[in-house]
Amino acid sequence: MSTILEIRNLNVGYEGENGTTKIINNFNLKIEEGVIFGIAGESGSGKSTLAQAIYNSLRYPGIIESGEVIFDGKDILKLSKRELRRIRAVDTTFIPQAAMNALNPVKRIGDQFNDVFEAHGEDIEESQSRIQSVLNMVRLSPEVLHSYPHELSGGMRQRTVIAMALVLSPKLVILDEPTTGLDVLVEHDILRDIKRIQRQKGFTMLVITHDLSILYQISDWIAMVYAGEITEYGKREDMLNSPLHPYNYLLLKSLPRIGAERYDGIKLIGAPSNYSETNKGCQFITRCPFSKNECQITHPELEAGYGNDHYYRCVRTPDWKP
Amino acid sequence: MTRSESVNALQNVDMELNQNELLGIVGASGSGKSTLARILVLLYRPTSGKIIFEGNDVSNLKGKNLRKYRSQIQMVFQDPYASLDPFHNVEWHIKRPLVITKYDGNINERIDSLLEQVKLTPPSQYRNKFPHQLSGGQRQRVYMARALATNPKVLIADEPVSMLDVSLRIEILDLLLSIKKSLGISIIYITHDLNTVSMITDRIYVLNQGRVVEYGDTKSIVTNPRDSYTQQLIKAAPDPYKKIEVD
Amino acid sequence: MTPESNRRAIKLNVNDDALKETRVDGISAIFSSLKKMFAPVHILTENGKSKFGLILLLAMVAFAVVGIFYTPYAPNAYLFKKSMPPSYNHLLGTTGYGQDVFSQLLAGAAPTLMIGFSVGILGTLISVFVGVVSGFASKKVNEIINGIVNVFLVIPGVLLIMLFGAYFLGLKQNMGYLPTVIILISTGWAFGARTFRSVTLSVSKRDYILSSILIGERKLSIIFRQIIKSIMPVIVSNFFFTAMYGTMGLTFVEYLGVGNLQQVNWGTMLYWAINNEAYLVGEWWWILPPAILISVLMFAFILLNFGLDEIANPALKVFKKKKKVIERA
Amino acid sequence: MTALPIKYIIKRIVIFIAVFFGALTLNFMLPRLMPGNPAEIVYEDLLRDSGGDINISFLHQLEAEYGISNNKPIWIQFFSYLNDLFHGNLGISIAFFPVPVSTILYEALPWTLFLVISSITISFFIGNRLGRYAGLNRNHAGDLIIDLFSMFMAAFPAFVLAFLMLDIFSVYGKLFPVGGAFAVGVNMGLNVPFIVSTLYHAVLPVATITLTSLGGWVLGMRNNIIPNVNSDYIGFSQNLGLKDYQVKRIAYRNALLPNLTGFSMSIGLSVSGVIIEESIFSYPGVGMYMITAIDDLDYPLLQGIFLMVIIAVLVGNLIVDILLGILDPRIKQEGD
Repeated sequence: MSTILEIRNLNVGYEGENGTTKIINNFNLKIEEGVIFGIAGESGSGKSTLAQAIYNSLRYPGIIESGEVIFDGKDILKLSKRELRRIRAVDTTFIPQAAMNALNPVKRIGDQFNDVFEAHGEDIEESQSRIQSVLNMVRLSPEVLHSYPHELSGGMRQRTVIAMALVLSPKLVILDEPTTGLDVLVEHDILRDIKRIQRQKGFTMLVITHDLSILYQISDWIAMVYAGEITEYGKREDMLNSPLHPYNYLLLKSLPRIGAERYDGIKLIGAPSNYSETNKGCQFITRCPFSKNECQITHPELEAGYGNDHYYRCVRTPDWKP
Repeated sequence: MTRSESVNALQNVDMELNQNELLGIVGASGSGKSTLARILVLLYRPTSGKIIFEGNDVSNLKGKNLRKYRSQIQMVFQDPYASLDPFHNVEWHIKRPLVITKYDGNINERIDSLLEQVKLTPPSQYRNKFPHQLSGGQRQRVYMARALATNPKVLIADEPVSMLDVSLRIEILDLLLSIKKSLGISIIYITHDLNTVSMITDRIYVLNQGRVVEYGDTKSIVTNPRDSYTQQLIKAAPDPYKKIEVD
Repeated sequence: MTPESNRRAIKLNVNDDALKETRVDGISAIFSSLKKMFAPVHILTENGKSKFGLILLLAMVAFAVVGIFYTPYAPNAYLFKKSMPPSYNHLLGTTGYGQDVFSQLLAGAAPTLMIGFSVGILGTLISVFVGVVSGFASKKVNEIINGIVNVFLVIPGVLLIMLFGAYFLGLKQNMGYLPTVIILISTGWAFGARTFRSVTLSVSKRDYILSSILIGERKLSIIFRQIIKSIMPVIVSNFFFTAMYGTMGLTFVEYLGVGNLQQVNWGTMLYWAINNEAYLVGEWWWILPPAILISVLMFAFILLNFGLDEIANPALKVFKKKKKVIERA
Repeated sequence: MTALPIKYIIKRIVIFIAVFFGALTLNFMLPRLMPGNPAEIVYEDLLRDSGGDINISFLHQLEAEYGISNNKPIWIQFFSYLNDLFHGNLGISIAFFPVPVSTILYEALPWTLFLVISSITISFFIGNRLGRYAGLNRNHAGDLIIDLFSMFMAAFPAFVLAFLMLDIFSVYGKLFPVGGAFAVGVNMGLNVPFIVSTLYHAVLPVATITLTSLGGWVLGMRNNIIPNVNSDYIGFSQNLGLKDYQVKRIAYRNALLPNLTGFSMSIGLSVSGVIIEESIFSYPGVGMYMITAIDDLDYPLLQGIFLMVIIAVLVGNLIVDILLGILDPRIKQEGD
């Protein structure tokens, strides 16, 4: 398998009154072709900013300070507006947060599909069969093509957006909070369908969400982000069964699950925070129950955990582990 | 949703809440669970049927009696970013219910003790803060302190944690438990999330399209659901250890 | 996701809050209360448009204040040679009746501004009252009020101005500016009422208002303690809009001849200039100065109105370079 | 799915009838609320003007004309007022005695409609295009210029502008006629000289009304389109790599519909503007007669004009609202 997306030394900030506030700090990540890669982060982690930066769709006052996002051998951040527009929906696609609001309210769904074809120079007549097959994949009847968005339920609109994003068969699909605002039952169905389609078509999927449970349910790989930095990443099973970073460990422990015993051990304290530039040590130190003096002094770097496909950012590992 | 729609959103619901009980009401969206919460605080009126509170039918209360009833049954909302007035500080939010219910002790001390109750310590650090200076979890705590200020006998929590960060959810749920224990009040926890319901409630009612489809002891229902809708909900409850597999 | 309302509130709260934190004693108490008094002004200077509007308006006010205490000549006396072009003695020449134009301009500023402001204030008060009551009342009351507001919205203002004007003319009594102000308020309140009704409807559905109902707040208390505060930016913006309407309306009332034409203001100046066909005989110094000053005054109001909308409505907000934005996931 | 939004249309018609009835009542009440009664005022004025040369029976004739009578109950008066209305009887004009009000209106209305419709259409199209440009290029110099220009035009008193236009283009420039709707000696009807002459005479009034009403459209469109540019659906269409013109089209169409609502509301405003302009350009529309009616306290004519303008405005509103209901798919929902 080859690498489809590589993020190198990415730094993203928001311009403000007193200079730039850093959101993403020196971010590095490699994603293999054909996998579902999940990025988890709570508020303040910068995960939405990261998603937009990867797609090069970040708007002012957000600015990319430095770094590269290599997709298909090209640096997405260096593409011209025109080149960028051309690869969108064709090679890579982005399904935004609250996707059910992402449809143009005054145009029929069918016409919105045709807009996509028109934009990428596809023949509209010849492309109708593609719509049929992609609607089939997301389990929508062709009747939706004659509807306006408001005539559909939230779940149907979500499926429509997914279909629209996939209709030109892109190789990389980025999903930002794919199920926010959906009903539990619909959420479950849509997650299953997304995963089924991914396995059928073999594209690479990057899922970004705050919801750890669903992320672990669908991903092959997971990266945990805290305050603009990766704290730990690796294969799902390694991350789940024996986490090497306290954040991941404590979050997993505190997730309520049906039938599971209540966790009564050491708990995560405080609320999530943004990246802090004044903090020279570990970003997680303010919430970490296991921190020691050394955590204040040195900024921890990513270290190899299990073999070559697991990394964590903690100087206290494995001492803190119970 | 218009009012007339929501009134029809519940049909023949019989429900009982015991003293000092943590009761769960579970259902997907459209199940009528939020309508139920609003009917219980009489923001909507039932078209037929009764709400009996401490032996009296309260469904038609008006004016002074309505206000008195409401002070005994408070509600915590889903979105802590919307349930606090952005133009007033924490102190105001807790002081108003005390003034309205004519609290006869020292109001200042009461505000402090309420803030301590919801674990916002030290209180002095929070009293003058405005909602936008607080995190989601802190807002939800402030809101709980406001609800508790009327000295309610029942607290209705409508999806109180679904908009909070994962790491904060447990804290708020623990707070519900400790409120129940220390104040002896009854709590109705309304949610779509069976994971959290199974963790803190004593009994649950499962609502589907305005009807109760199953109810009883929490443990026995989540381990042995009879109704197919309950089974679906349990299956759909996200669990990191249950990987979604497709063929 | 933060609701829009919140972001709007944050914007307005920041000043308030910064002030609260300064501990007050002695002189700093006075200073702080002064600062608090001018906090709304601070908000106005945040936006380029409203800042420009504010400067223009203050200049107008200064001009009017001078006019109250000093005019080169008696503004309404027919002392001079008729229709003289501007000269050193008569900066803006004289009218076709032999009055000094510049003196009239100075003396007419205060009444013109006063009418603009009083229509703005009283009209806004009425529309806030009607709008908030209808937005917060029962469905039935709401619909009745809405119907009345619609009638006033649909009927062209000029018609009402004429009818009311004819009514007051019929009274044949000198009531000063009162009839004019009454006419303008009665034709100018409906638009604001509609705005306030819809913002009140949206505010009153918010959870924090429901919460107040649940803890037993009375409706009046909710209206005064919470709703009015929430819709304050809209109220101020509407004030400027109505003030602009008042100024424009004054010119209409005077032009149509249904006002009191003996008083000196920029509206009557235009009326007499136009009635004497100053524009046909080339007496530009008679017609242009009041026309331009009225335009500038209305321009100031409209700038403040739109500028404030941009401040209050986050969707219209301009991202100035160097503005702090906090990311929320 | 594409059916007419029936419920919405019915709701609009009900509102139309209610407002119309309200306006009728107001129209009926106003002369009766006047101090004394209008007949007396007119009679006294005439008496003074003619130096006592008028018979008292004229007063009674006037009172009959107004339908004012102290010995009939108010609801009977109201009923006969309505009855007269539905028979097209609007009374006799005083200023143009003995021409019936309905005749005057019948002759004046087409000219007014011509002015209103052409100027609204022109300013709607130009205003929306300018607003679109300003909204899509916000914070560029172009936006600022358009913005400030629109605000200044909205702030400039309409009738002063009319006089200036008249002065510059007709009196000094001699490019356009100083008044009238068509040249003397041209026969009314569908012939080329008449049409050319009509258009030529309409240039100045239409241009003036267009200029004064332009600002509202520009600013409305600009403020509608800006939130659209930041909307989820614009973001998504960019994510799908839609071309610039497609994205702008989406933003524009979504902003256009709310602006149409403004359009329906501004019909009344435009009519106000037209009334003023007509009197200045001596254009033989309703507005010109209105000024005469005011000057001569011609109540029947005033009432007739009032009624007709309201009907015109209401019908205009109704048409736009129904159009909006058909064009905007979201309204169908709202109507339910």
